[in-house]
Amino acid sequence: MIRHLPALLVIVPLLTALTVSALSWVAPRLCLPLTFGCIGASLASSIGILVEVIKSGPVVYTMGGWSAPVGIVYVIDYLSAPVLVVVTAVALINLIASSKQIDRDFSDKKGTFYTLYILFVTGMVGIVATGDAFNLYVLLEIAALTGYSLIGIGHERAPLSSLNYLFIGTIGASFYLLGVGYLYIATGSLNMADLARFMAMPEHGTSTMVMFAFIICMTGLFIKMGLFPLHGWLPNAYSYASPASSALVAPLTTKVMIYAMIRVGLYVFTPAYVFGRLQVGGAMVWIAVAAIVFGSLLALAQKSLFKMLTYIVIAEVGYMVGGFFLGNRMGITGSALHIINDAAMTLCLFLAAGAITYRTKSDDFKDLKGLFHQMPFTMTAFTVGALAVIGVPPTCGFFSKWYLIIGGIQAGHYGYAAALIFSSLVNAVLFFRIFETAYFDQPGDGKGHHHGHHKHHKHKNKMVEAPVSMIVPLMITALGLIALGIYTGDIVTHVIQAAIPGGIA
Amino acid sequence: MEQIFTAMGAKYNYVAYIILMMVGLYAMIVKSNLVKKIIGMSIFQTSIILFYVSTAYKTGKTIPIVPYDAHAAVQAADFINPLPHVLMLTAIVVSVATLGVALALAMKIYRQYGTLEEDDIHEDLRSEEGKS
Amino acid sequence: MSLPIDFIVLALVVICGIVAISVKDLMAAAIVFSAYSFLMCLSWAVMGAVDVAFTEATVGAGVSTVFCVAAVFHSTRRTKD
Amino acid sequence: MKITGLLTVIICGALLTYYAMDFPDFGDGRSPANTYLSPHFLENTMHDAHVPNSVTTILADYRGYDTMYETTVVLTAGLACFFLLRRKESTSPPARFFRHVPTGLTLRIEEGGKLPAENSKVFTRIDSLWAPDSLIIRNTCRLIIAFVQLFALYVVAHGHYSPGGGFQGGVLLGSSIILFSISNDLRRTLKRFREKTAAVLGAIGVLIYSGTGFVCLLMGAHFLNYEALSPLLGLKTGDPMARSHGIFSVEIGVAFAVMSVMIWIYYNLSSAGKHDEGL
Repeated sequence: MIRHLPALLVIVPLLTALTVSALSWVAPRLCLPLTFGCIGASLASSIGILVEVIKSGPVVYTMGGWSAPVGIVYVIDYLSAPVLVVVTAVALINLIASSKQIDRDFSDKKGTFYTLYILFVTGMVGIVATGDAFNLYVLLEIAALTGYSLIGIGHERAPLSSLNYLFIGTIGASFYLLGVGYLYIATGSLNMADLARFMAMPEHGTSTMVMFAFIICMTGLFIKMGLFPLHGWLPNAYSYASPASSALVAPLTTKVMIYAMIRVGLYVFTPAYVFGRLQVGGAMVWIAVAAIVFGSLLALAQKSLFKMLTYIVIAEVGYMVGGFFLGNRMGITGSALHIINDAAMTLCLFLAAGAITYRTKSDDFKDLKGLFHQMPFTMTAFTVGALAVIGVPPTCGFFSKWYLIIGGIQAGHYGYAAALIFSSLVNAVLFFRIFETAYFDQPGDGKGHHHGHHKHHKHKNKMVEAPVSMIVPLMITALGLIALGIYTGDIVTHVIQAAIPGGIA
Repeated sequence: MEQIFTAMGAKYNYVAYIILMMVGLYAMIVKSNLVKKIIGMSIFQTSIILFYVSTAYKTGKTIPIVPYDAHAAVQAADFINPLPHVLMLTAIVVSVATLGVALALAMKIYRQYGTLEEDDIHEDLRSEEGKS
Repeated sequence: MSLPIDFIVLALVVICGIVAISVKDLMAAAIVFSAYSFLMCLSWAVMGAVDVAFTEATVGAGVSTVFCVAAVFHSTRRTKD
Repeated sequence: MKITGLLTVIICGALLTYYAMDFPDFGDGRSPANTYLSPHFLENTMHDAHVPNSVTTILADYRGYDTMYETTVVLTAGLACFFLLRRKESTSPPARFFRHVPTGLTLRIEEGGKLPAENSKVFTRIDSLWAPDSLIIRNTCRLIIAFVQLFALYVVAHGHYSPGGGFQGGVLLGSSIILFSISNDLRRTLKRFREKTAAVLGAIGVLIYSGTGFVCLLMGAHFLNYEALSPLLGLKTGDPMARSHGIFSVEIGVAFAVMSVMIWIYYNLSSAGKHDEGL
């Protein structure tokens, strides 16, 4: 069975999703345990594959027994294996944390929610594992369609922002498909490794068609990940969704899209083409700088927790895109490392915000007063997540930022390094503002001082902590942030360094 | 200039796909009615399918169904390229699935706001925010 | 100069596409969109993509139109643009 | 907005046209796309799977993995429409409409009025957005539906030899039920093809597909490698018919899934999620 692990990684969730979908009409009580089981199994098998990859190099699995250019292959190498672990781990932790929330929000449609949840994870895992350019599009659409419906069920403006997301997401996916089509008519192949082989040939290296394929593929992926001028859909979609869905969709979608960008950049178009011939790196880094500055500044202007977090996500996308287009080893290492770290950080912050809204029913800054006394555990985890985003050692955020800044300086992009530091400062201001409100202000301050005072003396020290099923995963994530920071060295030397193809200085 | 026109004459399919794509994109950007936008999105997706199908075409060749004879040698050059057709079957399915989800969302929005015009919805939201 | 059939069909496809997004009645837009899909399917059949054409005839001109009509029926036919 | 939109579109169009000039000419048989991979498919389809329609072979065998997800996309759309739209609470309008069958008269019963019995033969409930009852439409559709379904089965079964296959056949099957629903009404359709049936059958369809692949895996071959099915089918190892049958089983799965999901989406869209009154 070890031989079939890459296939089982996606087949087991798919089969379970179908079973859950059918069972939700017959025996709804079985849905939750099955969902747990299958995502747990995916996590186990992705860890198994990671170990296998570290031990004996990349794994290739042919679907239907047809080898490379003819059939579809799955390639799990040093780059994809850690991302797989992250994707499945995020899904599992979020599932545990939001089971109460799901019960409350979707009581009569739980089975369908679980099915869509697993299908989303299947799509994400497939995107990471696939070695075929067209297969990536199909899986992209699975992940996208489930994402639209998970987001569209939320409150207030959720349907509108979800439809907006659908329009823009469709344009993005279609652009990617068009880019694959251009590559296909230039070379005749769809397999990533095969395409990379073609790219080494001089006639493809100079073809304007291939250049346009690169531009349009990347534009599609940029739209999907929400890079700065194309980010319009992101803040509303993530902040109006139900916390149970946004804590899944927000950490995974953007990061997996950045993974896809790195994959397409390094393993389809090859670094020699992207960084050598095209010379787009400089311009892209400036766009990333704009994204970082813009995201940070707008985060500062927000008045509610979820909105603020979404703008931080936009700034983080800028970090990773910039790091990749620096084109040197340090930058790409930082970028790949930041995919892992940022997924964990975003998960931690979104889970904490979800726990807060579960209790206070609001994520407005006004309603955060005194939360440190009311929800000490949640706020501790939130603090750890915030420190990671700011980049304070020993949390993991520090190390990836370190690599990115060194990369920026090595490449001579001082603007990028400055933007990273600026963003850290803004994040520090942001989060300390929240800590101040949550620690020093008394709940109910402001109006009716006398009346309120009497009331919250009773409430002041009363803990209204979120349920244990939310706290435990949150604490695990927070500890994970520190653990990731401590083991950064191992991750970089054993996994990520091997993922970056030779020839990148 | 004339060169461009002769080149376009040999590639009019590609020109048609670009025009359709732009029509779809225009509808998605400019139109304020949600159903119009959804129709524009479908046009956008079909234009890409047209592009793929055009690349597979070979002048004067037949459809990709080979003779029913296991021993006859097949001259691949006599048949139209089947691979893009397969890819586009998938793309058509994806486009109808997207259409279904988009219409469901549009109906949900109509249920919520009583209108399909995006401008009106945004105006409503703004006046609501002003009130609170 | 004789015009090949696929050129004529493609011209009609483009016209239908433009009409579908510019008519002021959503039901009409749905029906013109159906005509658009059907003409598109014709053009693919001319290009030898029979399977794709078959799918588009059933899905694009058939089921999609029904979905659009259903959605318009339950909301409103009127539109400003 | 209009001007910026138009400008964006024109710039995009000009860029695309400029880069399109590099394309191989339309109908060029010697472009890389037409010479690199596709000859392999055309030349081996009979040898590998004994299926003359090379599109079917690629769809269900060489790139069968894509198609599995394509079917999953359809199921996802069905689930999404259900998830977004379906409402359990009944929001039936205060006045209901009934038809007196022998005379064809329409009755409008106000809220609080006495409703005819559920199983009444004399009165039938009709929709509030009601279209005139037409004998011609009802009977023509009744005639057509049988032929549509027969043709759909032919398309599913004959996908190996002619254009068509599980997907097209499935949509046809689904549209025959949709036609029934349009020509009669949604309640009657729901009695014959319940929502639960549609939902479960959709999942089962995809399960047939992925299950076929999984059986291959259990037989020791790679996922979706239908060759491994030959011992189960009583064929010699390496017989191309194993692949042919594998493709067929997969097509049936696709047909089931697509049929029921199309019907399911129609149910939810046509009644805005209430499942009491259709178009």
